[in-house]
Amino acid sequence: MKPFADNEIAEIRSHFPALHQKVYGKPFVYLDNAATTQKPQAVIDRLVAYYSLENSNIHRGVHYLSQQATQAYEDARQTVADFINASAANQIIFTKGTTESVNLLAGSLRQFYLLEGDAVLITGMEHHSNLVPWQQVCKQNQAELLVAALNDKGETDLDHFAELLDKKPKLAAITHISNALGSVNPVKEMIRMAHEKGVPVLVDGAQAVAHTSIDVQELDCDFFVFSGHKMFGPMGIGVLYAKAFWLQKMPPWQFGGEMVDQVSFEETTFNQLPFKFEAGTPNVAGVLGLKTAIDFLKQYDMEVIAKHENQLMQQALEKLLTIPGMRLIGEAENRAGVISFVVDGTHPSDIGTLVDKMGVAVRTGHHCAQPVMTRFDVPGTVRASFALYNSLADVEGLFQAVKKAVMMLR
Amino acid sequence: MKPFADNEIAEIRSHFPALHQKVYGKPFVYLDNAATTQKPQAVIDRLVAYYSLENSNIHRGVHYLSQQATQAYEDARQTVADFINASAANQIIFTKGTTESVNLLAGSLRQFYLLEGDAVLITGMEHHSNLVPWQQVCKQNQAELLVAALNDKGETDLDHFAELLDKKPKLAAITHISNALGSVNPVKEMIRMAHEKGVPVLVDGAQAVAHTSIDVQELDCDFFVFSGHKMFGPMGIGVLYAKAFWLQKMPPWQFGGEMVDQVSFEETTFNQLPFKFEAGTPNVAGVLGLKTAIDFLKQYDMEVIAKHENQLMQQALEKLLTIPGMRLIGEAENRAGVISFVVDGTHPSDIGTLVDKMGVAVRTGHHCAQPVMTRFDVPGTVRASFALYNSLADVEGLFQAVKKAVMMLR
Amino acid sequence: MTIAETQQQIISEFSLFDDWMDKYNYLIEMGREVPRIDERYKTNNHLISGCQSRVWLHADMRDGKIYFTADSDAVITKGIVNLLIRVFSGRMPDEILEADTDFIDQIGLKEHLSPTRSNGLVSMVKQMKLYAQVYKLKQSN
Amino acid sequence: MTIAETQQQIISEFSLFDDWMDKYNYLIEMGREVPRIDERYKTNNHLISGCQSRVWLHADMRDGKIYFTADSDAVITKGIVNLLIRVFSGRMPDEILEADTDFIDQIGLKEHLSPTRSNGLVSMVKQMKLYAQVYKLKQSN
Ligand SMILES: Cc1ncc(COP(=O)(O)O)c(C=O)c1O
Ligand SMILES: Cc1ncc(COP(=O)(O)O)c(C=O)c1O
Repeated sequence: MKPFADNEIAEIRSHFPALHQKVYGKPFVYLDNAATTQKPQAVIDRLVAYYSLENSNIHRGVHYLSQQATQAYEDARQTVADFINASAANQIIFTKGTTESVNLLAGSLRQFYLLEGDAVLITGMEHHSNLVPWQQVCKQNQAELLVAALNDKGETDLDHFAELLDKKPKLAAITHISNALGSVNPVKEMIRMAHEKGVPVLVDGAQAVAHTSIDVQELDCDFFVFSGHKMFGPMGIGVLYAKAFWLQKMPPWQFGGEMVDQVSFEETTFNQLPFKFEAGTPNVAGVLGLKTAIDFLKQYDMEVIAKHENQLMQQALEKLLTIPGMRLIGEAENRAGVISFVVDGTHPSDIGTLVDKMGVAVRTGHHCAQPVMTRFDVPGTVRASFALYNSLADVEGLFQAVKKAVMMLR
Repeated sequence: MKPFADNEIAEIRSHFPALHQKVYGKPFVYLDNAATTQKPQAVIDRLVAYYSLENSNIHRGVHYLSQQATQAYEDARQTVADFINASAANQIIFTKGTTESVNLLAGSLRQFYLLEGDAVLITGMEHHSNLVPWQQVCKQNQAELLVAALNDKGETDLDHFAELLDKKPKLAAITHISNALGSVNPVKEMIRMAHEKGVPVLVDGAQAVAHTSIDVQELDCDFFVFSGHKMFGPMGIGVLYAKAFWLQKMPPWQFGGEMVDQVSFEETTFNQLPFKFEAGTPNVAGVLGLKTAIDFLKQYDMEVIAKHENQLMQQALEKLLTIPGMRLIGEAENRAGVISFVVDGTHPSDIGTLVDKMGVAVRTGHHCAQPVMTRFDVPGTVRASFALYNSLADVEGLFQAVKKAVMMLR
Repeated sequence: MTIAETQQQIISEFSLFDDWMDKYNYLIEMGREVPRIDERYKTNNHLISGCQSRVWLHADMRDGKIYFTADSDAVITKGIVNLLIRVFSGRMPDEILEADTDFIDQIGLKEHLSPTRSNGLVSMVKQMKLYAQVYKLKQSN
Repeated sequence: MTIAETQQQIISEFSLFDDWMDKYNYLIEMGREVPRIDERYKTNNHLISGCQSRVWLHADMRDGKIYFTADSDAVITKGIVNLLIRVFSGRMPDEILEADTDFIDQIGLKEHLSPTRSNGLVSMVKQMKLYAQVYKLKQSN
């Protein structure tokens, strides 16, 4: 399997209008993909078509547009199910994003499963969205939050993880790929370890879905969450996958709209799966856009995408490490998508400000992972994150901009 | 103030591509506006522009696109604040819709305010989204749900409402306009009554915002919620307005992303308003689309819109009532936007199916207000709902289609 | 007549109509027809949920064959209910299990059997197959 | 020099640069300059939150005038901090209360003073005005 050739990258880039603009008169180098990805024309066109001719509220409507939209919405659910190889479409719950997916899960589990004296296990590299919900549930229900430590490379210490599993947490919530460090957790192995101790596992796939193919049945994870906007889809749409067993057991978390079966003032019974968990008018346009994004992504081989991105990261690392004082934050053996660094004697935000003036979009700060910054004792990092449409020119643009910024700052 | 002239309606309709299609080869008559409205070209264009050139994650990003998008997002917050005359932009919380807004409020209040032995007062005409969340909070916290009865016209019985206020509920949650009956609650008066007893009031404005101008300061409501998609904006975006006093007191409900200030594994402190309540990557495109929808709507005078819609409803009623067996469900003195009916000897879903074949989109069923159906002892109704772009031709189309359907069914 | 033959017959009946009105008039006519379900079976026990219109279904086994009766409160739904009964009632379990409902599609009523339409018809077909399964098991015991 | 004159002076200094690099080089230079804040004031008490870079601000009243000292851990932020101090320090409360920060806009650094940029500078300006308010009240008592 070879990474993309130059002409293939050019072809891929041609689908993304945002990449072809200039910023401050300079060619735009977009390396903030871990925050959100750009959208292919097909996704934009899908939204236009929907809002121009198909727009309707769905389910329970007997009129033509409503039937069509409902059908399209449910087809998209199947596409998502296939994308992560879920065994049934009704295991796919649409949310507004990873954060809401985790909150839904936490809000449901706290009602019957995460109780006083229980524990939840996370890793030291979690995004706030897969940390604070569990921390707060634990606080509210007098449960304990266990944190598997990171080693100096920014990898989860698997021995420590195993030790904490012995404390019999009721859930392990672990990220697949760290958005701050780029570390890839050995999720399959960790799930196996957890299941051996009878601990169900939530995988935060927010940073994984655009970089690696996902098979929830092979992983055997109990829950999997991700956001559309980080995989070339629209904003405001995300997914919670769960094993049927859990979805059946879980009480709903939000109420209203089509998630009910029978309602009286005294009592409410709830609709079947997946509707039980989808309260209110769904974001139909968002769901259809996500389907289109998946169809777009499926044209390419995920392994080729990963190879391509890894090659770019390797090239970027080689170049960046020639800059004196360059210090990588996160040097996991297995990493994807993200390079995080600081340069001695400079502040990340200063570097961000200056490279921006040169048309290079990177993110600086704590990347919603403050404990990671604390662990590595930095005020924040500069983070360059890659997607399938990035090119060697982007890498060169990044390198030149950082080099110049560091020169100016020292 | 005169309603729109024919050429004005033609002008308005020209902005809405969805209205100009044919359904089953027949001119499309869209009268399902209470479910969701169609979108003006300007809103569609705004989404295209955003995703083509401006797309970025917001807040905390130092790069150009992120700054621009953040600015646009916060400008939109101000536009929404102005639209309902909120005194400050940070009283506007973006959610994914009315349903989420109500759930956010319920999820926050249940943590410190709606406790054992308390009560929540609603009316008998609430949409499930402003009923089930309160019912479930009451159930979880051993509180009581009080329901102000409807009279035979489908109006809230204000005497009963007053009586229930004497029970000192901790909150009154009332709809501004009923989506099932079209009844307009005298919200200003009801808020005054509630405040006299020290009861704060949530107004469900989902059906109000496209039909009447809203001034939350004049109403003096404590909370106001609505959805973008019911007022010509995109799907997946909604608003919770609250008085500053409440927002300061309320703990957050969802966690993760930018809603934090400091995070350690032991403890989290939360960001200032409004960010405290906006967990996860926001739906930036949705927010910008909503702003454009408001700008579109602001070109017209709300009073003229209301006059126009009322005139159409009047004309529709006159015609429909010539059909033998026609029975209106909901005959409030003050009504807006919605006509609900059944025809003796026919089932609403049969009428819906047949008029659909004639290109007329109405909704049939319980309209997510099952207790209203129970109150009026019908299995559901046929509902025609109006928006500013509907015309006399739509009314005629509705009438002819219903007449023909009834003929076929009897 | 086999199931396939009955389905073919229905298809040719419907092929006579060249506009939707005639088709729906015919459907409505069939919706008014007996066999109605015995009133004592019109209980929640026999109700197939579907929130727009309601469908009640009852099944009986006689001489190795399953006989269905059903009703709906909406006449168009009931028209389709009666079509389904005409096809599936009086059949042996295996016949029912093997049959599909493509004929509904072919007579242009596909949307009524869409899982996204909450009229109970999809659940009714599922329920009929379930009955067939259960009776088949009973027979083999 | 009045506040307005100082602002005008800064504007003309910056008008000499015709590209962003020179401007930022100048800003960085200023970011390296004293007056730094007294180390004992670099505590959480004097910290102005802003999550990308941190700003510490201290104020003193002498002879009816307010003297500010400040620091930041990011040098570009500190350059702007020093500009703000040059403009606002050593002024009477009323002068500070009346002044605006439009000059930042005019030298093309508006984005750094945007409420959406979390570098603490907007809060710093607010804090300076608050100090002026407080000292003014103290004087009138
Ligand atoms: C009165 C009323 N309240 C609440 C809602 C729920 O709005 P949404 O589905 O956009 O969350 C609706 C819309 O169906 C409504 O009509
Ligand atoms: C690893 C990880 N988890 C969760 C999230 C939260 O995703 P969202 O903001 O789309 O809800 C992100 C994105 O910032 C992430 O990178």
